[in-house]
Amino acid sequence: MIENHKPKIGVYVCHCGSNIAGTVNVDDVRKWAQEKLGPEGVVIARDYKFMCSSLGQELIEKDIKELGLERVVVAACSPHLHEKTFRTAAEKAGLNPYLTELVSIREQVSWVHTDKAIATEKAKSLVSGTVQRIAYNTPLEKQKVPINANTLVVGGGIAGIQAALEIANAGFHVYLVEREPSIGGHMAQFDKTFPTLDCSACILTPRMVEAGTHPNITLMTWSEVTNVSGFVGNFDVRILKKARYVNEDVCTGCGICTEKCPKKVIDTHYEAGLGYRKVVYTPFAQAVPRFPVIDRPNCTFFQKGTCKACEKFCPTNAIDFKQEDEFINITVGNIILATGYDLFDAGRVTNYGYGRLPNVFSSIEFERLSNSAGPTGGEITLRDGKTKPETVGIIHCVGSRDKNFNNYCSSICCMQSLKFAHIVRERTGADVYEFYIDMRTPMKAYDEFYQRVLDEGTLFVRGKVAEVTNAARYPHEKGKLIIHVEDTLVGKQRRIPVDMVILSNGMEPRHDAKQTGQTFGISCSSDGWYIERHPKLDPVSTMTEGIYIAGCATGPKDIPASVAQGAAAAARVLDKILQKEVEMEPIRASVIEENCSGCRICNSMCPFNAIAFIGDLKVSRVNPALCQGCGTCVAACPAGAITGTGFSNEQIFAQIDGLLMTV
Amino acid sequence: MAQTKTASLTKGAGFKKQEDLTLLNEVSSATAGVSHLEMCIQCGTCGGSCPSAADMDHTPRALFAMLRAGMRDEVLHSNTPWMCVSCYHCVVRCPQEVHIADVMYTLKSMAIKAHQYKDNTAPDFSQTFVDNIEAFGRSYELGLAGRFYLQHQPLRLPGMAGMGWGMLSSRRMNILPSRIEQIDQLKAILTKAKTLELTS
Amino acid sequence: MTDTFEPVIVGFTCNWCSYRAADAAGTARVKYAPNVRLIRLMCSGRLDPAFVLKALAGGADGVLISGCHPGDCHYIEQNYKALRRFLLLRRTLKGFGVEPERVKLVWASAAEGVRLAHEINAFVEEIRKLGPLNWPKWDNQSGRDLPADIEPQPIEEVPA
Amino acid sequence: MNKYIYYPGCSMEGSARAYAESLSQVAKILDMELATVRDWNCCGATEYLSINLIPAYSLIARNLAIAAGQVNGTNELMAPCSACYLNLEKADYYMAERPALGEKVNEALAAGGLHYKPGSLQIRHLVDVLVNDIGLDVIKSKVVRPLTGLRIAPYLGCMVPRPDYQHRWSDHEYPLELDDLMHVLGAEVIDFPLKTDCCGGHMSQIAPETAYELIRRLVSEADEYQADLMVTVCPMCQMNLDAYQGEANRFFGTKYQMPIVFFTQLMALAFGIDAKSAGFGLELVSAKKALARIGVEAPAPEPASPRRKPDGLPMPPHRRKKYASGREASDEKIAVAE
Repeated sequence: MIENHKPKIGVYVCHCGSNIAGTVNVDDVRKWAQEKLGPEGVVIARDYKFMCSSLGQELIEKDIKELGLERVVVAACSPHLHEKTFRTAAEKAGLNPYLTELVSIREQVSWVHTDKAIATEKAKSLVSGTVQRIAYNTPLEKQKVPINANTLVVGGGIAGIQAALEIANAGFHVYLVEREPSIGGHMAQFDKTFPTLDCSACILTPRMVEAGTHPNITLMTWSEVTNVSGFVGNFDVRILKKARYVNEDVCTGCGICTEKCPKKVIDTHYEAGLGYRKVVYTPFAQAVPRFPVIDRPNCTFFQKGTCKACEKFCPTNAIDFKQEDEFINITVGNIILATGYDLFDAGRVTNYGYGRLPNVFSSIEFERLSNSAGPTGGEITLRDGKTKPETVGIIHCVGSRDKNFNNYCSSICCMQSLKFAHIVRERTGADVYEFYIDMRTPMKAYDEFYQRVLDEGTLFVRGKVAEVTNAARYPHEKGKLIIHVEDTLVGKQRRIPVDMVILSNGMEPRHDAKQTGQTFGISCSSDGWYIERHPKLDPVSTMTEGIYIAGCATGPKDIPASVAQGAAAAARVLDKILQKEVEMEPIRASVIEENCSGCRICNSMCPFNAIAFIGDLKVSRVNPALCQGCGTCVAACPAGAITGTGFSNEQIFAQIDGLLMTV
Repeated sequence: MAQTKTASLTKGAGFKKQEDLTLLNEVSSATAGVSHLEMCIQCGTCGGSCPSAADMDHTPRALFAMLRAGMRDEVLHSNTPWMCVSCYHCVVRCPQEVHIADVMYTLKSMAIKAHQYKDNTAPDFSQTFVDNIEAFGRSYELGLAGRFYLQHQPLRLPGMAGMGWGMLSSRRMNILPSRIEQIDQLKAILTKAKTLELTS
Repeated sequence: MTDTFEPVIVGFTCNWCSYRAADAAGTARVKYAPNVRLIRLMCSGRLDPAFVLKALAGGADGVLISGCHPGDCHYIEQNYKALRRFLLLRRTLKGFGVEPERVKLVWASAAEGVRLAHEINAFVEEIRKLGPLNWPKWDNQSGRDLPADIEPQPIEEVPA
Repeated sequence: MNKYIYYPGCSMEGSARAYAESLSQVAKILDMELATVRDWNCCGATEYLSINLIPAYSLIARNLAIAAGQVNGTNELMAPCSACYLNLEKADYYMAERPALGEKVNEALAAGGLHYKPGSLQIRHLVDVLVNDIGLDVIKSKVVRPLTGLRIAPYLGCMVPRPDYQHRWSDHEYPLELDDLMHVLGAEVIDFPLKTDCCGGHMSQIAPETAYELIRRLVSEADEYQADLMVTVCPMCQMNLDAYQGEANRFFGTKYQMPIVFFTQLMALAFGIDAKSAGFGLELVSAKKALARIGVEAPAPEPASPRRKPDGLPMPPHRRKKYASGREASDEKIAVAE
């Protein structure tokens, strides 16, 4: 078919300044394309300093119009950067956008190779591959799908709350799902926030209340997303609403049940194991929603069948021991994941003795200890709950910047440690040591806070602590914790006896981040954080259209950055909603029915159930609205009866031929 | 003008010699395994962990900074490697997985080759130990103790007599060395091995 | 230039992970062997075993297949199908008398540019050790005849 | 029957005879078959590595090559001495990690008609084998004379849990394998904070004052916890703490009398072997007084320092790490003195 008529192809080789031209002989590639690829249909080959500039684009538009080009090949950067640019330019000149292809000779050639001759050769063969392929490209039309205006936000920490409020305030509906009994996240546990020392609860709770009462927000706490299907514009989401054993319709949140519950357990979650809570409880006083939840595994009624104190005293008969878990299905157009982080388990650093030495505290333990709503009412004491420390050591980088644990810097620990130092000095007057590798205080007013803590007399020691021990070597160390460290600025080992050690734990991806990512169809980096579509230019999007990420789910962040990301993700979602419909890439499979033998192998192959067997005709047929274009069925069809637009067998075969052409 | 400037600059101590930027690499490649020495972030975990740091003239961390700065003589003169007790606390705690203990072995053998150690007690102890092994294939505690103490710590001998007698009388120290059967095979292996060096 | 054998390798990458890993390697200027030419597919599940045979027949000495890590597929689970086809393909190649090691499957997420570069280097060395692929030409244009005992057979499709 | 290729090391024939004798008793009772490496040579301790790298690794690798030739149903090479264990494991590991080292060492070995392929052997320490292969339950079942009333400071030393190239230990800093082993013998086990600190190594020879300080730290801490004796797994540790304790006492003007015995001696004792056959009497700081407690009704010793009061703030959970074999550690609590 095409053999008789080779479409007219234009080849454009970009210098990208010296980015490409420094390693690839651009002129040689152009000449070669013009001469050697002439028989393949190349009628014009040009090179230009910056093809993506408006002048570069005009060059293409002009050639399309004047030379009647039917295909355009641009050898430049990755298609993930500029494919859209050139397709739009070609479209302006009247060429279907899918008849333009990019060849990546920057990311795949000039940036990764050094030998100019070899790089040039490789560039030529890549160009040749695409020239061969593009002859088989066909014009395609984008499909438009209407967007459901509802949004799902997963995670009710500060990033998720911010995102939900932005969208709700713009007038669109949000489902805010949180797996704990209350929204608020880690921020609800903190005492003060650096560097301003605002009371964390004071600035957070108004936002929580707003989210809890907003007419456009459906709050679903004690709930988890279990399944997501569909695509941008129309996701079907299944949510598990765990039984609270409290009827939310009649509960007033008066708290009498909690008061009357006779059983106390250690609160490993909100109080970080330092305090106790009842078995029917709200995690903290300002919890949103205010409904309590019964901790079933610990409840005497569920264990032994007796007690029911809560039920007896509830003035509105809201306690419902028969309540069961239920599933709720919703449909949304976009999803924002703000699932946050887990605190690094300091017990893994055996040499710091956490979990073995009583007066070694984790960062979150200290937050609770210093919080006026915490177990000691804000008194900073040793583990005995009474004694005030006279010397305190604060250790940075616990579990961070360490190949034995996590490679990355957790970014908040320096500021968190400075905050601790300030609070300890202020409340106890104790001598405070800070042990750091490097001080990292780069954001607004952060370094000023470092200056302030210096000024308060905190003793800074540059050195990563080697060990915390209770083995005294000298009489003055008896009964103390001894911090072993090299003071690297002095070049000497020091043993510093202290009463209390505070570890600045790093952040880790959620323990189930990978599993959650699979539910939503997004992936994690090797560290376990979710991968952004582009780390700099698209930090709240993912590879999956319609799924956005915000806050610590993508990596360690402080509160301002998390809030900014929540808002940014909301803006991206609003942009989508306001467009009312979304364009879908027209890469689809279709069955050539006369070739179909009706074997139905493809039916089970499709993960989206897009292929149905038409009983009357004994052939299979692809539903283009469901097909996502992965091409698995194309590869699987034993009769070769399925073709995939954009990636047809002819295109790939031609590209292989082109790549292997001797240059 | 330019000449005067150079002349005045060379007076500064830092300009006496050109920095030896190959030193770090030399040490790294002469170390068994992959040393990761170039990855050191100078955090001091090693210096903080070291049980004998108090008796070192430089902490291990400082020594690595000196390697980077190409201070060959100062490093090879340092007693730090000789004070290493091979407890591997630093190795397992190092956040950058530097094989610190093995680097210390490398520095010791480099110092021996360059005859640049300050105090010959430790090198001689090692050499005496090795001589025994090369002769018998096994270590020989009495021979080692006798030869070594007479040479280096004669004053310590009287004080240790009781202990030595205790060891001998309980037959915890043998009077005669034991020898492996195929000592010639071992000697052939070691002779060949001495002609080989680990470089790249 | 030394006269060491420089293998030609065709690589099939997934648009969502390994192609982006190649982008990431480029952005980070990670250097790797220039022997591999990549083809972008939407998914490793699109990989028709015929592509691999075509590449080997057309002069490639090795074929690299790369997709998302198990569980990370952009299309839910199609990379598992690629894995199954890959395993069958290796068996088929053995039947053809071609070393199955000439085809390699590598999982690489979009963040793993360094890893992909590393795998490419390792693969190039592996193929270099195997030497050029002595695969009889399917046509006679090269002037070489097929050995009498080998009949050109239609490529067997593997419904994964 | 558990089979191992056995590398005794030089000390087992000399200063650590008590270790060798008690081990042979224990092995018999636990049905362990130990096939000694033929004509083994010294591993070079920590000395040869300081002199010359390739000869040092060749010296070690000769043993590996011979042992690999003896593989018969098992490729597990077991060493009771910490330094020997580490050297053997290190050579095996580095010869693979740095192929250049492996090639050079094999070039040297070839001069003696030998060759070693790294990875051919699994190199194990005795304690690892006892805890992970034989198992604490089996050991417990063989106890006929529980060590009830004996207060023990378990001391593992450095070179067994570190650097631990093959991840055979539950922790680098605070492994509890030896604690648990002593516990099943019925002894009262101290949560000894210095359980993996250094004994001074060869410093007792070349820089005695450095060594005395390290010995003092260990002995005084064990004394602080009112231990009856310390148990060790390493001939060098035993030698330093036992033979040089007197010198350290003289140096600091202290009067510690802390017996240091090999853990296998206590196992043998608990298995019903008589004290002499278990190698007792060879130690220089006598364990006589400590042994008198066994089988005798002894009053419970006072805790070294006040135990933590149950009031105050709760402690974070101390999650024990798992053994390499995946076995769970014994549930019973270990005596804690803080």
